[in-house]
Amino acid sequence: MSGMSKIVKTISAIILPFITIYGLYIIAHGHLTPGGGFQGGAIVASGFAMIVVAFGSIWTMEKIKEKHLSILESLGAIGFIGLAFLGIIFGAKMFFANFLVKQDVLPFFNQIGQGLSNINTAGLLPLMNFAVGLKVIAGLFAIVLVMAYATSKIKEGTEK
Amino acid sequence: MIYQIPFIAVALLVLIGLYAVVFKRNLIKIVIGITIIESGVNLFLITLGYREGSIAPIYHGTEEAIRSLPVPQALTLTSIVIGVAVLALMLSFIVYIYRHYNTLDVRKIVGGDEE
Amino acid sequence: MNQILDFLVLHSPALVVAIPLLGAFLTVLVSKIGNRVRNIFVIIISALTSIFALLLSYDVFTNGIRIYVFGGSYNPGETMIRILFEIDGINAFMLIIAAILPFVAIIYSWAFMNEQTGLDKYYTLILLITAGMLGMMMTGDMFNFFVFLEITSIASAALIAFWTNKGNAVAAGFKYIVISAIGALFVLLAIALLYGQYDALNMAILANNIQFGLLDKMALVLILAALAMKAGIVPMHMWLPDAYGRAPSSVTVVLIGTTLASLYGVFRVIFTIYGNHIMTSLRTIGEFILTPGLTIGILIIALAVLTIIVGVFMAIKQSDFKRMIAFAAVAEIGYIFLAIGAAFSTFYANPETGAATLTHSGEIALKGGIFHILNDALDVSLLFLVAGAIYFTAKTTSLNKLGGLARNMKYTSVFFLIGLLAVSGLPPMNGFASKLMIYQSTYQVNPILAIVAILCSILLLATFVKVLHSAFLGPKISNLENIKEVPRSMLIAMGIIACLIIFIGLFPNLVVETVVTPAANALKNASQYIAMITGGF
Amino acid sequence: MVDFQQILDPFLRTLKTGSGFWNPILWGIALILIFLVIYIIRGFGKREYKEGTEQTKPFLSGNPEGDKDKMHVKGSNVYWGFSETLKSIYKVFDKMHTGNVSDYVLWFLIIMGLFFIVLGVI
Repeated sequence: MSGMSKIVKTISAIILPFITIYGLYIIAHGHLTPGGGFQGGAIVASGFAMIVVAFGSIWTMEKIKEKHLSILESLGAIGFIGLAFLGIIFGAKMFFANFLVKQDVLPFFNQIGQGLSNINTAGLLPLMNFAVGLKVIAGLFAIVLVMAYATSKIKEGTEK
Repeated sequence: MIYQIPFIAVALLVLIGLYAVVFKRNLIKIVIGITIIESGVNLFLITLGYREGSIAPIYHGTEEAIRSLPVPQALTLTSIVIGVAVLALMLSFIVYIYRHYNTLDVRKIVGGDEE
Repeated sequence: MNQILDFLVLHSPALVVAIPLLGAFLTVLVSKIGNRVRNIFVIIISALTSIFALLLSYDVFTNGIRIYVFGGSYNPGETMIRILFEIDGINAFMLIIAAILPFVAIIYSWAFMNEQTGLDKYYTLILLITAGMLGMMMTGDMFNFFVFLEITSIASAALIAFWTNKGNAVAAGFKYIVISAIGALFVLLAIALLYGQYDALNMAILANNIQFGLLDKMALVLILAALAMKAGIVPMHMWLPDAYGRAPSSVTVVLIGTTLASLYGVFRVIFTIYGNHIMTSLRTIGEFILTPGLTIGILIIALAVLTIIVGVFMAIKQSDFKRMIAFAAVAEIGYIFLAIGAAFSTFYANPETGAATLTHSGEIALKGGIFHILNDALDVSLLFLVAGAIYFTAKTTSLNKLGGLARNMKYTSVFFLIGLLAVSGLPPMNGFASKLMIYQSTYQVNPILAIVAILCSILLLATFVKVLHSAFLGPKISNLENIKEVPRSMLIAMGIIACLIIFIGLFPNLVVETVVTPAANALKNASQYIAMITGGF
Repeated sequence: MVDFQQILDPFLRTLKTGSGFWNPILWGIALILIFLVIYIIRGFGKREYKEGTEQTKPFLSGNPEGDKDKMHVKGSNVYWGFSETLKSIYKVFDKMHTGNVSDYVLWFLIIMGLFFIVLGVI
């Protein structure tokens, strides 16, 4: 499949950054507003899915390898579990302990994000949200991409 | 009565989904049936957490107001995430099944020993 | 040194789940370095998990119930919304099984899966199943149980269909995921029903508050049926031969663990959460006085007898070795259920205290059933590993194409003989000890049950004698002349399980006293499990 | 000084199984004794076996021995009589095992209904 018409391609290329930014916003504000890693990640991944639809899976598969996506996905998971592991060492000394909230383990961390919005209020949670978001973006995108690729191959096979 | 409607909807959704799984022959329709059951269960969870006139439990200074319980929503979200994974897995199985058997009829993939 | 050990034991409940999870995702990165490095890494991760699991279960057996709260501390009696792990005797017992099986499977797959592609995903999924299985066996939270159930189901389904070039393997994977998805959704529905009434997801708090009204009964039915299906009770067992028979053998060994984890879920629900009400509440219909315990006990016994009979009769007819073992595994699950049902039907309210008590034979049945879980896991896995070894050398497991294997594969044949004796309950293997306990205690409940159990055990022996005759004995088949013994890693994996079988067979009392009795006590008296959370002491 | 008595004791204790008991060590000793008795009885027999003569060849009622592959009884043929006798039972079982995933779910619903009737009504 060579993708859809030029209009669709152009428009989806223009829209993609906005969708990505919106998704990242949802991830970053996961601890303050409804949303979080999965929701934001799903939004970003849906933006990439739009690219797959507009440009065709074969074109996208050439640009982005599924191998790299799976590495990104494991990095997200490792980040999440690694942050949980840190809880054993710091803070309440329990697995998954939120040692970065109201703390003196990392003094400079409290300074980040100070200002009008005061976004940095949840310690470890935004970091975990980012890890989950990375995993969800990579995972969902890989699923959509691989499936689209596999089905497009079937179609070609039957047409011949 | 009006508060019972979501529960009736849950029962209907689960039954419709089970009907699709048991009586439909197309694999895709079976998967759709499972997804419908899942929506029913999710609706049930969400309905449990609903209170009339409640607000989201995320704002400061609303301690006096009625806040809805966030736990069922967290459960529903987890269930949705799992549902996505299951759905993706089932659909990719269907892709493979179609490659091997060249059919999506559930009665034709009974397997057996292909020797 | 002691401090480090204490620290590790303190955090072992979390580490047991977290190490395989972390290892699963690290495997993808490590496999970029090289295949050998990846294999060693996975073995180390699995060994660490097993060591921590065994350490934890040892700690529970010596020091009593352990509670691990994620992300903070807890005080008995306060409102509990944190996720926590609570490990008592039965959990610790199941942990032993979950520590052995994946480790053996991973050692086995070094040579068995050597020439396959996509092995990084294979190992990732096996470690994920391990984490999910261990999580199911330790969690004290209903919803967390559901999450781990789904993790195991998804990973298992993907692994069942690992040989995607075989159509029926993919079909088996699809059937398994449909079955598990529906089962897990009904479990979730039951959890939601319970949550809606009692505002709690914690198993101990639920057990403390439960009223056994209509909605609770509905929840019990949903969760019992769904978990029984995942455990492979006839007539909901049909996915099991498909899945066991078509997955790679190393995967099947791990699948046995997940099946037993579902079985553990059944125990936890009927004994702990509903236990007190099922055992003590009475119901009169006309002149009869029925306890729900007796009703459920009879129901379980009926299903168990059906399971044994159908499993054995189907096993004896199969011509494919792996499918045959799968049906034998169904029958073995039936033995466990038979013992548990027999124990359940003998519960009576103690006239002095009003608490639920077991008769003597019921206690033996409970112990025998729990003991048989361990034996079933070991015996059936050994047979599956042997089947995998046959597949590895002869490229088929169809009994119509095999013959004379014992002439070239002497170690495999010895392991098969050990598995044969153990699974059909012949002395001096481990299966005999637990089956003897089951026979003698079910005879007290109803002699017919014991007769059926013994007869089906004989048929199991006949089933595997058929394999012995047609695959291992006889003249060499012409196209199997040049087969060799399997590589060392597979022999080591089979050897570990065979040694355990012989050890348990030679010293059954040791195992029963140290491991099985605490598990049985934890099941039949849940008050301590509940009081650890609610603080009702 | 290590107290072997104390270490060995849990290994040697007998498993009580309700009305009976089971001790593999005792069983092993009994087995060895029986083997000894059999060996002694065997010693009374006559030694007529000679290698390399007609005695070592398989005897098939006077017929010549066939091809090795064909002489081996294959898996499906073992217990032919058993499955032939129980054909009626196997017909039912085979009807149960359709391999169709919809039927699996149907069985699940049936069992769930049974559970519900038993638990809810009784």
